[in-house]
Amino acid sequence: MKILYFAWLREKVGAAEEERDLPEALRTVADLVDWLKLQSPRHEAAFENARLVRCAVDQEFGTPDTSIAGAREIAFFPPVTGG
Amino acid sequence: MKILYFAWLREKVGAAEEERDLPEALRTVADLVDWLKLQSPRHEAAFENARLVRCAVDQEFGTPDTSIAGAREIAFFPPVTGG
Amino acid sequence: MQRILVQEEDFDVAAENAWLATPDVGGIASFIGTVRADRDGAHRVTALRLEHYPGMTEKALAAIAAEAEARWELTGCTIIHRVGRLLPGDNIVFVAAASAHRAAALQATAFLIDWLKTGAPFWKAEELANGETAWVEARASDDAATAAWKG
Amino acid sequence: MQRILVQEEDFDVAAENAWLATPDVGGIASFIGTVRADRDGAHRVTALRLEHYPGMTEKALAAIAAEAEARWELTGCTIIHRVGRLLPGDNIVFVAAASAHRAAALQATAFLIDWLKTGAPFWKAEELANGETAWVEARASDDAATAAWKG
Repeated sequence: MKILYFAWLREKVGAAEEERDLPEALRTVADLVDWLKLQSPRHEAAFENARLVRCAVDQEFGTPDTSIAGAREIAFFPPVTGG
Repeated sequence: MKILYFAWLREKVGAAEEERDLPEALRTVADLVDWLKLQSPRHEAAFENARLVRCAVDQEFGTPDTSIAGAREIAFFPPVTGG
Repeated sequence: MQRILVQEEDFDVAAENAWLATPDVGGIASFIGTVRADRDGAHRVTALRLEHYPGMTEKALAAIAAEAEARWELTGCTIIHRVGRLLPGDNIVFVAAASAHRAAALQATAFLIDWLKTGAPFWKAEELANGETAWVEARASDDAATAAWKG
Repeated sequence: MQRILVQEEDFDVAAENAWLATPDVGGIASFIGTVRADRDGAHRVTALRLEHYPGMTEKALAAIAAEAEARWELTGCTIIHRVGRLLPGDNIVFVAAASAHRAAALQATAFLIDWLKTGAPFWKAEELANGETAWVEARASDDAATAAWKG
């Protein structure tokens, strides 16, 4: 699974993109976040305040409840500030 | 008193501007309209449908009740259609 | 800061935006009205003639701009209205408002064009394909749009 | 008809208006967002860095434009968003909507910029005079503006 990070999430994780083999037990974005936090102290720090993190599953905005089954890429980022 | 006409009022009256000595009895725009209608058949035709006529007294929009005392110029025109 | 022009020439939108782009500006909203070419046959519009009341027009536009500046925190606003003979596709009017914040700029722009439609002495006549010339009638919807701002 | 661009270069407002000016157009409304230069001292913004999510951004902007086209009768709409490093006074974003009638163009333009603020994956970081770089925080007022359209 391709995982992307933007803005300060990218800075905290220390990578714009990573490829991860996910355990089959992970069903939702929230499951994935809990699992990612275990992968490194940087990941843990990036997701420390989950309230500030937004996500997209296959380039559509998602929520913690969004299913990740069959997804090709999942992105994490802060609330958007364009315009 | 300078009297101005715009758009189809100008066409119906046949003049863009005229100088008139007004009787002192005329107090309001409505009085002036009644008096102008007596001045020529063209004036009468122009003001035939008073509902369609708007006015300005000294370059400020007015109503039939607006006083013309001391005014320098009075204009008559159809509802505006700019923009 | 306001810029009011009544002119025969076209306007240069890029130059107008540049005039409004002071350092404290976060957004510039604008509206351009153009001569529509959407009718066919005898009533196709071949040209639009715009007449106005010189002297009063400028005062009325300045009053509309001042009202917008009183209602919203603007860094500047512009009204440019063309007069004379215009062809289908030509620009007629440009209104714009600049502000630190977008909502003020957007609302003021809508206000400027709505009030201009009913509060400035301009009259349009359409030259038609059948050779006739017809004065454009005022629309009740324009009065309603102005009345909505008076709330 | 929609035109969606994400680019580093500035945009040409006159050319964009010309693209929207089809024969059935009566009005073109637009909004330009710019980099404000309204703070002094240590927190003065010396540059803005705009990051986005390539691939998703274009899809999100096209969806916003399609929503505007579904809500109003538009002849066309445009969204252009710049990315990369921008300086105070630079243009950031251009949204525009054209219609036979002004109310549709004006309302659609306000809608486009409000939805873009909360519905497209862009992130701003400010480079400050004191040498620090700070990510811009999302504003509750932007969420409220979007929510108002969902009514």
